[in-house]
Amino acid sequence: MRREIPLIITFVVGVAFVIQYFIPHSPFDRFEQLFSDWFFIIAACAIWLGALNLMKLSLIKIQKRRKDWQYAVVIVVSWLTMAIAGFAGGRDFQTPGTAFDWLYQYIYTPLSATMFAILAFFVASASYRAFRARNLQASLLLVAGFLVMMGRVLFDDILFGRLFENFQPLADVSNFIMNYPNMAGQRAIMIGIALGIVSTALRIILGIERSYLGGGD
Amino acid sequence: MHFDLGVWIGAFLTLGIISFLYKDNPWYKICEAIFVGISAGYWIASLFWQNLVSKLYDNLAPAIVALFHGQIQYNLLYLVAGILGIMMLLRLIPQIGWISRWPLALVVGATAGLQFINYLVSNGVKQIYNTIVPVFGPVSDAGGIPPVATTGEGIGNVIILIGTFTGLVYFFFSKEHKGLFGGAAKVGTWFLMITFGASFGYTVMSRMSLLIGRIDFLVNDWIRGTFG
Amino acid sequence: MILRYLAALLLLLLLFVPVVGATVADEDFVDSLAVDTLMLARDAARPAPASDVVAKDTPNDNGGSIQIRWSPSSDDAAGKVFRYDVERKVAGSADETFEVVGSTPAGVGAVTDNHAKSGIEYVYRVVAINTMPPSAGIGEPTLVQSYSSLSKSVIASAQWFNTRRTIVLIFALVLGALIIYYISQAKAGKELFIRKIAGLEAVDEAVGRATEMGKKIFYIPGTQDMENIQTIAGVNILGRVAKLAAEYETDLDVPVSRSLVMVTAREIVKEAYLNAGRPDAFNEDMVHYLTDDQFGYAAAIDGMVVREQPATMFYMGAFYAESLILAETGNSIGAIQIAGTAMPAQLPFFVAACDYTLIGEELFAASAYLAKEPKLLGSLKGQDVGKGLILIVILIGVIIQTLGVYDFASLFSVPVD
Amino acid sequence: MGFWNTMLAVDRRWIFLLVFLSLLIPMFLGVTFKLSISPEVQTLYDTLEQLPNGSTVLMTFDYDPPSAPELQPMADAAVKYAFKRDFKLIIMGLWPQGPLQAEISVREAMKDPEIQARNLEYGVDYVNLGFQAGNEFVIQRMGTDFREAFPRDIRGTDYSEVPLLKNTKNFSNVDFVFNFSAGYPGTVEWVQIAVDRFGVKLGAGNTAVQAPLAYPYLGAGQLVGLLGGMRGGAEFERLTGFKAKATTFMLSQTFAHAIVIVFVILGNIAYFVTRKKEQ
Repeated sequence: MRREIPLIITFVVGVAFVIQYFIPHSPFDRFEQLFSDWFFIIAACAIWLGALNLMKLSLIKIQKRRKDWQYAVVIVVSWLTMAIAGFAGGRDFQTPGTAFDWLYQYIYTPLSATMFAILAFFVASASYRAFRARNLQASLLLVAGFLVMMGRVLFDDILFGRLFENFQPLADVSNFIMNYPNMAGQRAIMIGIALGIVSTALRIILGIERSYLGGGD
Repeated sequence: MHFDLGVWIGAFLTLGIISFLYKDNPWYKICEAIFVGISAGYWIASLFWQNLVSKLYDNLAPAIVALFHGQIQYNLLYLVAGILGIMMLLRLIPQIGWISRWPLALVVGATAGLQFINYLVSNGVKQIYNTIVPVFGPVSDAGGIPPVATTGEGIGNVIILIGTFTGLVYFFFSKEHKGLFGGAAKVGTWFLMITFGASFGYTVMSRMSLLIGRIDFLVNDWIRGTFG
Repeated sequence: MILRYLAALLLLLLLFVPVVGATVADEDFVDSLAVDTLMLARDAARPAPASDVVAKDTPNDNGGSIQIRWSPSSDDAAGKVFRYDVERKVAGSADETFEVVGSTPAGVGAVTDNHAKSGIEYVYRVVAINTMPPSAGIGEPTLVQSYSSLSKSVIASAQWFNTRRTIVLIFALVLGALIIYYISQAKAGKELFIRKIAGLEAVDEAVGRATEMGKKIFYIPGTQDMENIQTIAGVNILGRVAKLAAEYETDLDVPVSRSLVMVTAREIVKEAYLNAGRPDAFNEDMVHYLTDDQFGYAAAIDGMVVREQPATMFYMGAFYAESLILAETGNSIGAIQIAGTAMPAQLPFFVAACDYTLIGEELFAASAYLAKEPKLLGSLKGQDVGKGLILIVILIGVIIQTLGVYDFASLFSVPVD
Repeated sequence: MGFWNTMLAVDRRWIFLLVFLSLLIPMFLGVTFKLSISPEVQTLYDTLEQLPNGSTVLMTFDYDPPSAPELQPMADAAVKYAFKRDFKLIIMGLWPQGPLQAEISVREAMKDPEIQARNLEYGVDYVNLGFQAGNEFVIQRMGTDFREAFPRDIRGTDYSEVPLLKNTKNFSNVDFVFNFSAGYPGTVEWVQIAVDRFGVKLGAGNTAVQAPLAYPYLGAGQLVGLLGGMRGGAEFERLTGFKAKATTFMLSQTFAHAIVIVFVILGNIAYFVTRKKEQ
């Protein structure tokens, strides 16, 4: 029973969400929005499981004085600070001037912006390694990447801008690659993904792929 | 000299994260721990107010009030969502934790159903539609098909056709990549490589901008703001 | 041209009215001449009524909507129409008041009334309206209007099938039938050939290497939640990898960024350890939550990677910009990396930084491939036949389109609402 | 040959350092480029110019701090421009952190002495509706009634009690929508719902990664204009006359690109030279 009922739920809900697309009549017309809301509600409950897990592991680390336990203290303290500021702030917890907003502006923002920014370094080092003409395939990768990169910056303006009006050969080549060969590859990938998802979704709805439900007990 | 606590904290955290690029160190570890704690706290508070309160309470409470006045409203359905959420939390009690499979089954079922359709439409049928274009001409105008504007566009259309075709051949799983079929699959991989190269080259600029933003913060907000 | 004459005419009238000294606002003092002038002006400005008003239920919708079309007033082209108002009332009701439900500028002959109640019979009429500039006594521009005859009565209703989506239904049925057919074939014991997928062949070796080196395996099931099917594919593959890890007795670490994924992944890993005959080696905290935040999660993983130096890293699921942050850090410590995603924008980064990358469809085939269960493999065969059909459709389509005799592509258009 | 072998196995931290320097040094040079203006930026600006003073403009901030370096400069310029033209500004976000980014732009604009002199008042001249979860469904709801999607503004005031919103029921009361977008939900959703179903006039600012997805809508007229990435921001700054960060940063960006390109070339030479030697 512990496995059958979930399988039945998956089947019924899965089929219902496939056919709702074709049926404009109520109640099917409301399914998509309703699921979006329900999912957000379930996820908002579930996040407590994750947060408690994070706290549990951090506290164990501190208690057992494992390596780097001091940083676990930092995790616990900063989690509590942010969560308390958020809950105490009430509905308007994000209003400028609140404690939550201050933490957001001066701690959260620089951290996430910097983490995103170090991508610039990684893009540089990855392209140094990957853009190398080892064989035909790698050469195609290199040439396409190189040409598109050249067309994206001011090189046209610098190299040709003073000579000719509206002469942008690098940008033109770059656009051609983006619009045709790149588009072709993207389409093949996209159509393949559509087939893969259709097949995976069917396996899930039919209960053939059921490992996400775990074991029988 | 002008001291701004927020800016100094920002600079401390920014440099801490960047220091990781040299090697792992206590400074980075502190920043990482702060980041994990602060962001986990941020999301739990946000989801509480924006999902549980805004979506569950605000929809359900008026419906329940109306129920006491004898009206049955559509929004009473949110009660089910509330119950499913609580079922999820029952994970915390190991003996009845299995009940959390119900909401999970609902989420997985709905996702499978929705994405089956969404991808079939936007990644499947629409892409097929976009690919079916004349490569030149068209010969007759009986069908009212818009003509191919330039030779460049015609060549481009042929490239798209070949690339899409051979690319899809590459994805065949149940046929060995040998002979003509294997040749087509090989051409398909060439197109995939060009695609990867082009998308990669395309993003380099965008990523550089992000780093410029942080360097600007360090140079202008922090150093010039404090000392200059 | 005509507009200019009209304007001149109105201007003349305007000059004329004060000369006569009439005050229209105060009706008691209006002398007959002024009234006549005003009437004249009104008649001159009044447009001919719109005609042929047709109201019909909006097709393919959930009810509550009626489409109204009409032929424009014969004065429309001459610029004598300022706008059209569409009015409705309940058919046959004694109440003769009409309610405005929409309006359009001149030159437009269609409006959709989205506030009709399903099941109620309505009639519509269209009002052609022109403006008259302010004249003496009337401080504001006045409106002159003429009414069309009533439309036939109409009822808004909801439909049970959206005919514009028929092509999608055909695709869904054909692909579904193919996949189910080949699954049943496989179930019946028919041999199926599946070609080698390099990235998946390498899974064994990658797990084996971690065992030899005595180091951990990191498995990252994407950074999105369970409402993304790539995540579901990612956790399904996790089941296969976890079973291998259990058999090889290698440590597995699954840090996740969503709580629902944590719950699901735990079930899967537990089951895998059970199937491998090592339930005792399973520990719930092998699967642990870090933070929902995209970059907070990436920062934490980066730290874990350089500190714990895993021998093998898997990235299977949906990723955004964090893909390269993770994969470059994994690359820098020399881990074997196998990635798989259906996010086209992130594929190039995985290709650049990982040893093997499952591209799009391969991610969804992976769980079936690794499980080697006939039922699952059958679905791959079904997919392939579907792919073959699509290739044929595209080829035929391009030929017909190039010949130009018939717009074949239009069969595949799915109009937006 | 030693040099090329070293190049091939170069520690990636050297690359990091050079990228960092190539971005840093141009900031002190103070050189700016005279940028040519792309047509899609020009049309966006022209459309804004044609709006009468005092028009109602909705700005939707659909991004978060990590994407701010690309989008904040254009948002800053747009908010300043709106205030100078006395536009009634309604701010919202489909990303949780978007409306907070808008607050940064507003704060930045208030530093401008000319804008300060106008004594703009919250709730009368501009309002921030905050964030609402639900992605494209929020836009859908706004089509009927803004208040249904945003019962309260970011400060918790009831929609009906904000003076600026008294006469704003839905999109038909808005003259222009300006969307700053870093992904989903963003420009694509605004086009598909707000433009296609409710007929709003829409201009957009996108990250460089997102911009190509929006280009088809420009051609079809569903978007009046588009600012793509930092370069789009720089061009918009030049047109509005609020030259700020995007303009000064274009040089850094070009330098960094050059460094990457040089590295790729050197890497390939090293690869061929060392391979030849092995043979």
